[in-house]
Amino acid sequence: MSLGFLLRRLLLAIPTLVGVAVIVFVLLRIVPGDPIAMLIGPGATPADIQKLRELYGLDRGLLDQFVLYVGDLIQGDFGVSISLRQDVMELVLGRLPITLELCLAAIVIAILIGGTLAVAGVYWRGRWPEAGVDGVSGFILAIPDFLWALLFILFVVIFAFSGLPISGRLSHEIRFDALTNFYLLESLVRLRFDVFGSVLLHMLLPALSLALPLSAIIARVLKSSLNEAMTQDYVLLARVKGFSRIRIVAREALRNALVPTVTLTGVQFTFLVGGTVLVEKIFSYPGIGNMAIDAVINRDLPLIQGLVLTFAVLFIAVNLLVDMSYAVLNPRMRHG
Amino acid sequence: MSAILDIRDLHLDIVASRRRNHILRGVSLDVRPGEVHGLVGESGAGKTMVGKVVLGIAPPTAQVTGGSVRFDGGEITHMPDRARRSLMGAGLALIPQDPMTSLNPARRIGDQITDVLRLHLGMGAGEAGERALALLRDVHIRNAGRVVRQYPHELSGGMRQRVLIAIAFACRPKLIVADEPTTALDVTVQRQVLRLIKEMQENAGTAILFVTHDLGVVAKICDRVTVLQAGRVLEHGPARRVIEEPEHPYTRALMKATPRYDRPGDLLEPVPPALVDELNAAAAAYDRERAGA
Amino acid sequence: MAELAAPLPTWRRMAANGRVLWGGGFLLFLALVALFAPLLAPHDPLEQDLMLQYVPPFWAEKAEPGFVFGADNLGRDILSRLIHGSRIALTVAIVAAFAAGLLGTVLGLLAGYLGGWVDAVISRLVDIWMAFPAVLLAIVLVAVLGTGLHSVIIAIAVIDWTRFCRVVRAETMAQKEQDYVASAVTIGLSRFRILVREVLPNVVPLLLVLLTLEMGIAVIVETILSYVGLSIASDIPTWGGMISAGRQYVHQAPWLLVLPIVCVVLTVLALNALGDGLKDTLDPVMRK
Amino acid sequence: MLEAEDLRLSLPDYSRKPLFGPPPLVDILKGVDVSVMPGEALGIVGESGSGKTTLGRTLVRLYKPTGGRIRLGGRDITDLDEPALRPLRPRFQMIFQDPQSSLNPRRTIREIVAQPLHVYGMITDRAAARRRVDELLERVSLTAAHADRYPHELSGGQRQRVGIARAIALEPTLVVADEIVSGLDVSSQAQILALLRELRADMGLALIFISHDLSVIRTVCDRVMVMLDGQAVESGSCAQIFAEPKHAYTRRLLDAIPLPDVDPDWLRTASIVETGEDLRMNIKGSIALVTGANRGIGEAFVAELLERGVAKIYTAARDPSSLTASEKVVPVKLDVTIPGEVEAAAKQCGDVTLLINNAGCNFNAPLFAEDAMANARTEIEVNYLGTLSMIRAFAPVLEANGGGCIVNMLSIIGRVNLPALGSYSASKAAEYSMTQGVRAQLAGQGTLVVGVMPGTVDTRMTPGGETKPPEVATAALDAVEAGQEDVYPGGMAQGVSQGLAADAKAVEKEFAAYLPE
Repeated sequence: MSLGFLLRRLLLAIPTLVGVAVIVFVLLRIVPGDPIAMLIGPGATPADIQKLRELYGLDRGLLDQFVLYVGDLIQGDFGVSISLRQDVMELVLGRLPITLELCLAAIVIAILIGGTLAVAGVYWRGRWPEAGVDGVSGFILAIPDFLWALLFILFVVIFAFSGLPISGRLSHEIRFDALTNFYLLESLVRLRFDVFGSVLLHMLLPALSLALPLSAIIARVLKSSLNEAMTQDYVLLARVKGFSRIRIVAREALRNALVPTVTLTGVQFTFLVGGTVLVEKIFSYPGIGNMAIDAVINRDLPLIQGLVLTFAVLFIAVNLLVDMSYAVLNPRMRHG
Repeated sequence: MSAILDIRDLHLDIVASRRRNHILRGVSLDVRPGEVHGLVGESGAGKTMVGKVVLGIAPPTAQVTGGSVRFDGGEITHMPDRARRSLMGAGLALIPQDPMTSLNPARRIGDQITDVLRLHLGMGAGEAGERALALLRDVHIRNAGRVVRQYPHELSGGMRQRVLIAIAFACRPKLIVADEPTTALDVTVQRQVLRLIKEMQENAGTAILFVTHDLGVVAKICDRVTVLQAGRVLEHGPARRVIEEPEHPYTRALMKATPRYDRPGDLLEPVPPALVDELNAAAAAYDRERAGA
Repeated sequence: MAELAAPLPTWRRMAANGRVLWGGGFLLFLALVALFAPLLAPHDPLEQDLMLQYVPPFWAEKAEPGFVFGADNLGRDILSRLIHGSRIALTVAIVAAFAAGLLGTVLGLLAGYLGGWVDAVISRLVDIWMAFPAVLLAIVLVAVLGTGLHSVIIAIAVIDWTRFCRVVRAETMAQKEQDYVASAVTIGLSRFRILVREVLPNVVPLLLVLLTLEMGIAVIVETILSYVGLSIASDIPTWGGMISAGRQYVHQAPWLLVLPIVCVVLTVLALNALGDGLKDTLDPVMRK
Repeated sequence: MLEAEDLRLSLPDYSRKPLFGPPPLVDILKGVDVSVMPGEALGIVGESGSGKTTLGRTLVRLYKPTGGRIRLGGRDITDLDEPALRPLRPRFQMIFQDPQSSLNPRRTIREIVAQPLHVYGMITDRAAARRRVDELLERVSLTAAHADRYPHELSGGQRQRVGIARAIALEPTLVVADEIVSGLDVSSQAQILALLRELRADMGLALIFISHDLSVIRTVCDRVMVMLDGQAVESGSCAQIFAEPKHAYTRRLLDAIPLPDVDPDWLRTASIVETGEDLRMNIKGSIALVTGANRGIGEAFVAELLERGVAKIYTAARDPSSLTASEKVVPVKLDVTIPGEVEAAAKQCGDVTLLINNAGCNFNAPLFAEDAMANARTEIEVNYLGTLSMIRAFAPVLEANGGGCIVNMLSIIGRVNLPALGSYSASKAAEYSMTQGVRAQLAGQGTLVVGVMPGTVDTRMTPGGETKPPEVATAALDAVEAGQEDVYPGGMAQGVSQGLAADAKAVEKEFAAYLPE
């Protein structure tokens, strides 16, 4: 892997981030409706309103506001949330671990389900399991994450399945004085298996909702690239060498099929992260996605800004990881 | 001397979306131990399919509808997969057509040679590694020690074909199917590779079924030749006889259609359409007769 | 080989493809339902009758005749609301997908065909767009623009043009390398004419497939926006709005949630099937 | 008719793009002359990578050359833009290698053939268009029944006929045909070649026929040009070139063609070892030692090596104080004529994979100069013995490091004596001969041995020389990466080497004119 390649990708991320910041600024300054008006009761005097406008810098010209905004961003200052009256950076960083843990759980589930389906489909090529895999993945794919979330809730409600929680992150009966917001990790380190189990259980349905559509995509892409790889000349040669089918799939085809799969999974993973916005809301899961919807409804400009930028950084990081994984998978990328 | 490969009256159809195409119409040929047997024909003649049937890698849409393929005395036409796998490598091997796509891009050259040694000859990693180096030296790769650590994309086309030849000869098979092994190469490299194949073949005493469309290549490397057209054998015999005094009008026509720089006076004569029509009609008549029978 | 039989014309291959048939058939059915909604709906979708609150659908014991799928928390007829909801879903699907497709295709064609700085600028723009969480951006956009059909359509087009742009750019670049483009140059066609007359027709099949898939996405995004209460005015029935209400009353009347979800899923399934079917029938012109 | 002079084309190589700035350029065409008379058929032959296809496309101005001129019927079309070219296009047409890709899959054969006619307004009404297309199809032995088919419904030979019909629709005077029979069976190939001959006779077409197959070229062409690595190594009438090829490469190409004659010797006489190509190495990440690094070409080598991402360079000179150290540059004190220092260097630089023998001396004197004997002794001492002792010391080092590469800085006047520098010439000739021997000896251990033979280089030794030091370094390192064994940087060196291959005696006579004053 050439360091230059990575460095170039990193540098390219900078203008992307700047672009995101500019668009967020423009978008949020043309909001009709005064966020300040929502912030205070009907009894406030014009002087009070004016004071608040000055506090949030909303009384200046657009250009001044932009300069101020960029300057703040560079210093890592995202401002103060209007609705929650806390530092945005603190708020977001506080909740981010919750969403990160959820997304990681989701991608693990998605890879497990998708990978199993794909390999099964390729191994039993041309027989009924393959058609079954195609049908199942097509069906899963047609239902977006938030509908899965609702369907799971429906399922739990109809069958009165009380064992599966459908809201929150940790059972109210458990007391856990966390040092960080990485409950899953922290409970493991501190050997609080009651906490670990409860967090995992609360995470199950939201993570599954997020994972299912991605798992279907992984199943499809991996299966078709495996099938494609299985028609290559080097696979033919491996057959002539006398290797068994399972060994050919594993040794010859899999690694070559992973490159397109990883590319697509990377892009789709960002959609999964974006999906937390609704899924967390539906399951009252206290991550940054949930926070985002409230921020929009409350027209909490600084908070929206902070959250959108956080998501953008997250997405760019995922894409960088994907780029790096190419080098591991494809020897041709290691030089040059 | 009994043949190492004996194909008798082989019939094969391709069945795709309810249509049945006859590809091989009663092909018979035999390859004797230690000879290079040319199987020559134009595209669509079915020559590649013969090689695939021998190796057991015909596509799933292909159906053998008659005849037999015997290898080293044993019937292998409808051999089950598992039994065939033990035959591959050690008994039968392939030199493929396209060196650019026939090596796995994600695996080192060394691993792609040692895996077959370990599978069939039961060698350990160290022994197989040594043997791979020796094989690469046999195919006149000068820097074998470095090449085993490289990936296919780091080698030129000619080098890759040398590696593939090394793989084919790795387990000293009795028969190698060479499927247009030099078609994808430049002429200067082609000559080197042809010589290499001949040298390896003579040293190991291996028989080769050499599939090609090029009468020039046949003339240079083959001991005997079978000419195929529309899935039927038109003529066969010693290479010198077929090249110098072709019996069948089609073979003669092919010779006349082949351009040669040393005879600028000769005008190229395309294969007469009437002859092609006649042969196709004969093939169709054969199909009808067989369907009726 | 003997003379090849002429392959079936494209439309015949489509008609023979099962996925095209069921996807297209279902969409045609949906379009007719939407078109004749006022005639087909047994009740006024807005008519409230608290006597009918939570009437269950026909399979339950306490079902009310005339209310096949029951009634909601305000006693409105579910079936009528579903029928009327199809109008918004289809309108958004068609208009938004075409808007996104037009924007993305034009930019993608230009980027892929012209290359150079045009490509650099457009590609950078796509990168920036891809760095936004789509759902959140849609919600923010509608919040900014104000609710309404227009806002929903604009939001979807503004967000999803990148899907078209990326794919069309890549395909255009691939087509540009084909020799038929070089040969068009040698017979004197102008740059613009080559793009429109030679390259574009070869991109169209892919575009049709993308468009179909995008319509499915538009249906989903509209549902999401309705669900968070940011789509259309609340007095117009939408599937997303019904899902949102269903979530609220899920403990009292679970079927309120089931039925609109089924509608959304069926529509998306049909669109995906049509897209996949088109991919199979339009693609194999010759790429062997 | 069509004339091209010193045609050059460089394309950016994106695989070697640096972190910032534009990607480096690769020379595809390195100064090619082409000329075709009206009605004449010129064959261009070469193997893959020779630049023959690029040349064809440049001649019809699908590419804009980066150097040289193209004239069509006396008019300079090198710099014309597309709209200005358009009125001229009907006069020179092209048939492409792959008819699958060159016919728009979404148009019928009729539309494809009629298109050029419409563009140039050569037909007015539909009936006339129909007639003309039918006529053209008949001309290439297709029937009207093919006209309403799509390209993918035809066979390869039939598609190629459509390509021909379209090319002749505008009644051009020149057609460039690029490998148009390479994908076809011999029987279709013979038909297409026959058709091409007929068309030439009927229409008085001039033809540029590009192919990898000399046999095919012989059946179609009057003249032939042989290309190798972006240059024409030989050109002349078919009769002459096929009878007595002058250039070694042309001979090699001819010998490699398998004629359909049974000939057991043909295989036996083939070379079995590949040429240097398989020994090529990547400069990036390698560890180099450059002797004579404090001057002219040596400095250029160091700069170019750093540019290409070398991991470390030992810069050697008699006086290391003239060298500057940096993170990647390690100065070494080394006089190649002192055995002890050479041995010490081999110990100190045990990780070298690329040895560049650049140190040399030149007294710039003829053989009969006053100090000639002393000068000659020193020149042999440094140029021959010094280089040999370096190679003897470093060969085991290179072998231990996986083969590696040796670059010897020779000179073109080592190949033919320049009397004004007679003594230096002779020392370089000795070094040249030694390079060949070393190459043979070290091939077995996987070491590539590159001989660099520039003309005059603009250094302190020969100020105002034709070639600049960085050009020499670039050419030498390109050769290392391409596995090329001999390299001749600069026009003079190339001219001389081609001259030597063609007629060595003539070059000697030419050089004899440069007597010392």
